[in-house]
Amino acid sequence: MLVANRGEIAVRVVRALREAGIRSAVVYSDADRAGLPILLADEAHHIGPAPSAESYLRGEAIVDLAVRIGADAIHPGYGFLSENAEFARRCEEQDVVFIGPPSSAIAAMGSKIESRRLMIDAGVPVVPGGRDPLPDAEAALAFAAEVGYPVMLKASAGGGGKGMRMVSSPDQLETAFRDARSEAEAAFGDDAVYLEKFVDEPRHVEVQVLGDAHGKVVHLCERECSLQRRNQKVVEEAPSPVLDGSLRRRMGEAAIRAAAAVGYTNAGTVEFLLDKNHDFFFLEMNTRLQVEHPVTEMVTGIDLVQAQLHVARGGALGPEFDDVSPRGHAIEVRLYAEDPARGFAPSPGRIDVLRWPEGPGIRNDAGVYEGAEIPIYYDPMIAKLIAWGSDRDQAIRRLQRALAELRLEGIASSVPLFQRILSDEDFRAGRMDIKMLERKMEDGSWAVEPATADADLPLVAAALAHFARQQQVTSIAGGSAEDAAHTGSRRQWRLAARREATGGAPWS
Amino acid sequence: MLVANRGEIAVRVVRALREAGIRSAVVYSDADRAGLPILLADEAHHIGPAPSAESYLRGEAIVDLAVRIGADAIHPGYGFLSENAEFARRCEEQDVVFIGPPSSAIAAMGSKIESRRLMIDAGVPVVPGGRDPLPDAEAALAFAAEVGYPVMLKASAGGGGKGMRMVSSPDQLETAFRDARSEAEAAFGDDAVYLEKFVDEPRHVEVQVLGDAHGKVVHLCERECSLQRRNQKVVEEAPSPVLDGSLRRRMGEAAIRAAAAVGYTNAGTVEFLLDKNHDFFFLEMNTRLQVEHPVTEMVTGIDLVQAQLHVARGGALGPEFDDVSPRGHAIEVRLYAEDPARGFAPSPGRIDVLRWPEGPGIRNDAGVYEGAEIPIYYDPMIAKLIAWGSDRDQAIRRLQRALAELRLEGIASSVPLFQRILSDEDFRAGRMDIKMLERKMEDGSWAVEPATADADLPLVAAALAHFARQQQVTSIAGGSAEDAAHTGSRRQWRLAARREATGGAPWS
Amino acid sequence: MELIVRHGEREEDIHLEARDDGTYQVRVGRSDGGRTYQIDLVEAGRLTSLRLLGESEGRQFEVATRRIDRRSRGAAATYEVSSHRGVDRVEITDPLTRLAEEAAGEGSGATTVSAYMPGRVVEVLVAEGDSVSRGQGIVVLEAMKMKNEIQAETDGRVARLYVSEGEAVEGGDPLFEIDETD
Amino acid sequence: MELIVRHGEREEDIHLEARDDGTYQVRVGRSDGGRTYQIDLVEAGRLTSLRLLGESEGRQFEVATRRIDRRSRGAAATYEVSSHRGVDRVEITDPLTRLAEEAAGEGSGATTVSAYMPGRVVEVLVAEGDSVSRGQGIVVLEAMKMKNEIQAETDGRVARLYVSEGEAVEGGDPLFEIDETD
Repeated sequence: MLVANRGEIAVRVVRALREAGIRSAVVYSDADRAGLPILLADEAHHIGPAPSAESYLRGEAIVDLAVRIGADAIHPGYGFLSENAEFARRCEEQDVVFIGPPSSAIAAMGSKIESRRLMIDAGVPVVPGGRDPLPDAEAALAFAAEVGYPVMLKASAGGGGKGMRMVSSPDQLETAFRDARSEAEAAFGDDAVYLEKFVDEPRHVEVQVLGDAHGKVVHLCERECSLQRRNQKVVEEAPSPVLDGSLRRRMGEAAIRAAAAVGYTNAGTVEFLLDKNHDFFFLEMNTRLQVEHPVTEMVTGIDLVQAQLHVARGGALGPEFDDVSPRGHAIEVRLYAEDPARGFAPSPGRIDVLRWPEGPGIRNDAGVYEGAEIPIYYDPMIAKLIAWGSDRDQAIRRLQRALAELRLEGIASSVPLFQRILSDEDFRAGRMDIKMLERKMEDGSWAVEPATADADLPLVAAALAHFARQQQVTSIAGGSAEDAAHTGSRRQWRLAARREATGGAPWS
Repeated sequence: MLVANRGEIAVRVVRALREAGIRSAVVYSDADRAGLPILLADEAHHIGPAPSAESYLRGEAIVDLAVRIGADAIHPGYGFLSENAEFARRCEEQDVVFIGPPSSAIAAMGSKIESRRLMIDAGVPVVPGGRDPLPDAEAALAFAAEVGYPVMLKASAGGGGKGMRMVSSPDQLETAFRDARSEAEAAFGDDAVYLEKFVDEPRHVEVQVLGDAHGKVVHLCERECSLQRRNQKVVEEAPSPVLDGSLRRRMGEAAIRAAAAVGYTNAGTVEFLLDKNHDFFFLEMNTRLQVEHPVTEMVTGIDLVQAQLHVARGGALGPEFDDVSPRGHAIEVRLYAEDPARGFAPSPGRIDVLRWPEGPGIRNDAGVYEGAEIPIYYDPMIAKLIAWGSDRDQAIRRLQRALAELRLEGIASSVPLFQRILSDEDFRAGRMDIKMLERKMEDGSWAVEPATADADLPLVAAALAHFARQQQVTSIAGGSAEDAAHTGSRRQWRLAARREATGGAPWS
Repeated sequence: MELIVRHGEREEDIHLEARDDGTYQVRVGRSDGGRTYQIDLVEAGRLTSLRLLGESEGRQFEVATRRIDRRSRGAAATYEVSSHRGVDRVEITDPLTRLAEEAAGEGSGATTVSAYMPGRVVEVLVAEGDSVSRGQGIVVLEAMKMKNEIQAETDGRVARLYVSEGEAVEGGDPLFEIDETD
Repeated sequence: MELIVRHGEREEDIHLEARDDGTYQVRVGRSDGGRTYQIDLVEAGRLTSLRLLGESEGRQFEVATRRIDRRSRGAAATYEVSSHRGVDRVEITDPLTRLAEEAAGEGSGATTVSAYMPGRVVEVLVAEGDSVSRGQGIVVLEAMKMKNEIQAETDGRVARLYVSEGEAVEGGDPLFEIDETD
């Protein structure tokens, strides 16, 4: 099987293939010549220069390669070609199994308008409202009464907040409608305005689904992914801290209806917004494996990549996939090579030191190793750290322990941000919504500052390092008495037992 | 809390303490000055020279240290002082909590004769027979009829197989009795002989128990540890492939009775022999955490070290500890620094390269890191690798994948033996007994030979390494045309895409 | 060994001594006060373990220290110290260098700004000779699909531009030099 | 480059050539036959990835190679090659050294046996000058609470004993030398 991806997800798939006893082949660009997926795979094939458009996005070349090397199937991972209906179609045409849904399902879910229509037909709740322009304030009032307050007025022609008005009661609507219209006219030269229910501080809760080729679709519980920055998930967990069995069943059934409506097979995710009243609304469907799939694996015990292979081969989903409920709790953090203390500036470079945390409840899904170079060309996510606990509190504690144990030197990473999130009172209480991360970063409670000068430890460590370096120079230059004393620090360490109190104080 | 141990178990406990928010202090000998437990702990205290007797076994000094640094409790790990009743008593006297059972329970289970008597009284099955010398063949016949054939005659005065006779039917008993007696007389100057039921090809199945300070004792299912070499466990798993719910319940209840009989608290393990008829017999009780505790943690979801801390603080065992049943399957292999291809010769030294396997279902409990020196003074176990799967087959496949991914250079290890075991037909079918490992090693099926000369890969790799080394020498000596060509291998790698078929054949 | 260390806004004198038993004594602060640490230093793979002796005996801190190239005028070396606290950047100057610096006068120098990361220069916002103010964008670097503006750290004049649009740079490559306005 | 490699009982000629495109061509076996491999070599951290080109294009093998000190008479170097197969020990000789060896005659040498592991010498079973036969125990080393007998690899005479009872040795330290009996 050919793995048409790179980094940690390529490693994930290669591991699954080895466990399944299937030979693995990976592709690599110039920048990934020494990448971890290659080291673990049976075969590695060069696919082009570093930029994605000239390598990992070359769908035609990748299908041709699969045919040439006799690969039966292609696993697209996530990103790159994974939601490209054209690529899936090409695989279908060349008789190479695409590990994912039929290209028709990808296409149907790929269109916002088409998928919304399909969901309404299938009885999956969507955010109430309509894209049709409202002729006048009376129409707006009538429609608002139908979807329920608060509602949001939006300009048909554009975004960026222009022409947008939140309205919480009927008496404000008329004025708001007039204002929105004139603002829309001014901004876009078009005063058409429509109305949608306003979902206040929603959570992002998504449901993992799995379909086989025999028409059976199941759900494998939900993931809570409300902590996002610029629509990128940062921390994910399963189960959601706010779902009970009944809501889980209802959301699971809605997700199954959504998938069934497009003839879905293989693994996919139906994303919902969940509001404070525990009403949920279809957001979109991701027609592929998700980055955050490990948290589902850890609470259900189901290996999703093995399940993908199983259904792609025509295997049926047995009873072990029915009525799956979560066991314990799992949390994932995405490790990015970027510096939260410098506005999340990318931090490519060489990983000088890397010690993964290990031990109970910890899973590392990484695409890098000590000594690896992080190229500048791709997404900065280098690894995922996942912790399982018998409950949410234990999962959090284990993840905190793991982050304390992790050593990653040479590049900056998002670890300091995770440490703030995991010790936050709201997070520990399970309170969150999709704006929370940006809000807490802005108000400073999660801001990551460069370390401040409040302790002697870094000063002393730097001085000792400088001393050792000076001694080395001296030593090369011929040695000295001071040098001999320094050498003593290695030779005479048995003497370290002889310790006297010298009045030192802890430096924190 | 003070951790009075070294290596992977000290790391395990330090991790648990960090998760529990408790400050950790470890002790170290001269040989462990740069050990992993120290790097992960909050405090590290030097305890003496390398030999255990002068460091990790100095119970008095360790208790004194705990008192001096204000540690409330001592975790003994396994080995060293963990089953030393005297040490536990000293802790009790000094008001330092010993994380383990009361010293009286350690003492009671420490004596073979005493514990056998206690078990009989408590209704725990022991190997039928008696230690009393048999006066004559008639007495032997009567007693054999009582315990059932086959039986084993043993010399009261000694071991080593002298005076030992297996007897499978009454008509052989008289002759065997005479022979055993004269052999015993010749070997030990004492012809006393006793008789026990012979347990044929038994499995080693042990039950994890846990007791709180309020008199409640629970069992947390069993572990199968039949694969042993010189009475050292090599591979352990949970659950046992041969236990059903009913046998699990019966063995669990017997284990609880055994623990309750000695007023047991904290974590302990009751070891049984399980024969082909699924009759089981008490072997001994280990009054401490076991090396193989992670397989139980992975199938029950219970963190045993946290549970130890909980009950040591006087916490009660809640309903979540009742009727625990295994979920999925976990297998552990013990990584020893020894060379199975050279009669398991110890292989201390420096770990030059170390890449742990990661990803789904894998847990690494290690006491070492890349660059660490394995000292010659202690047990050669450096790490444990554990794989969880939704069933036994998946656990085996994941462990095989993990072993293929593991890179451990600089020292020899038991990995090649594990690879043979995991692919063995009997093992995969769950067929095993306590003699199987030694039997299969002897008959050659699991023999690990130095790699044989059947492939070109090592030859080519060595030649390339030699070439690179020669080029380096040439380069230092002034450079050459050949050297320039070699430099090209780094600079011009973009050209690697231009490939021509040159008639090479795969080398296996 | 006498050193001056700077960490953010803070500056301290350090006196460091290797002792006969292989441990180190480090005083942070002036000689007539300050805090003194007795330290046992152990190398463990690519990390270093610092162990306090004396009063806080046994306390252990795992650190990774690496020297980096980016340093300000007058500093002998800059180190990044990574520990449980995160990453601290510490500048070290030896007192003699400092004296020489001070003798040469304060306002003489130009500051060279280097690339913080490898990437591609997508925009150059000024020309050589331009007057710029602190915080003004000078060049825009792109890496991992994100653009980052590199700004002037002081008011001054652009003395030199080392890069042009479209050029690829490595981390540490000089980007521009700014002559500080007195 | 021409080499002679020995792996267990097997000995092969190897012809190795670095090509202009940065790949290597390696022939195993005599020049009038043998198997030829086209190889792309990539260093990845402390491991090396060997990739086959040509017919088996794409096949990838991760190896770690290290030179070790233990080598027999006549060999230029010994390498341990660790791969998915396990650890192979390969001796490399260059043809000129080999010729010189052969000219000097076969039975001239003494074999020095070194400690396979660090440990303590708990017993010395022979004296200098003793005749010993292949497989006979010479010294006993202890490490990790296990005793290991180091045996003579050939028949011969104990020319030298480098260690005595109670002594600590490091891996690679010479233990004894045996003069081969002709």
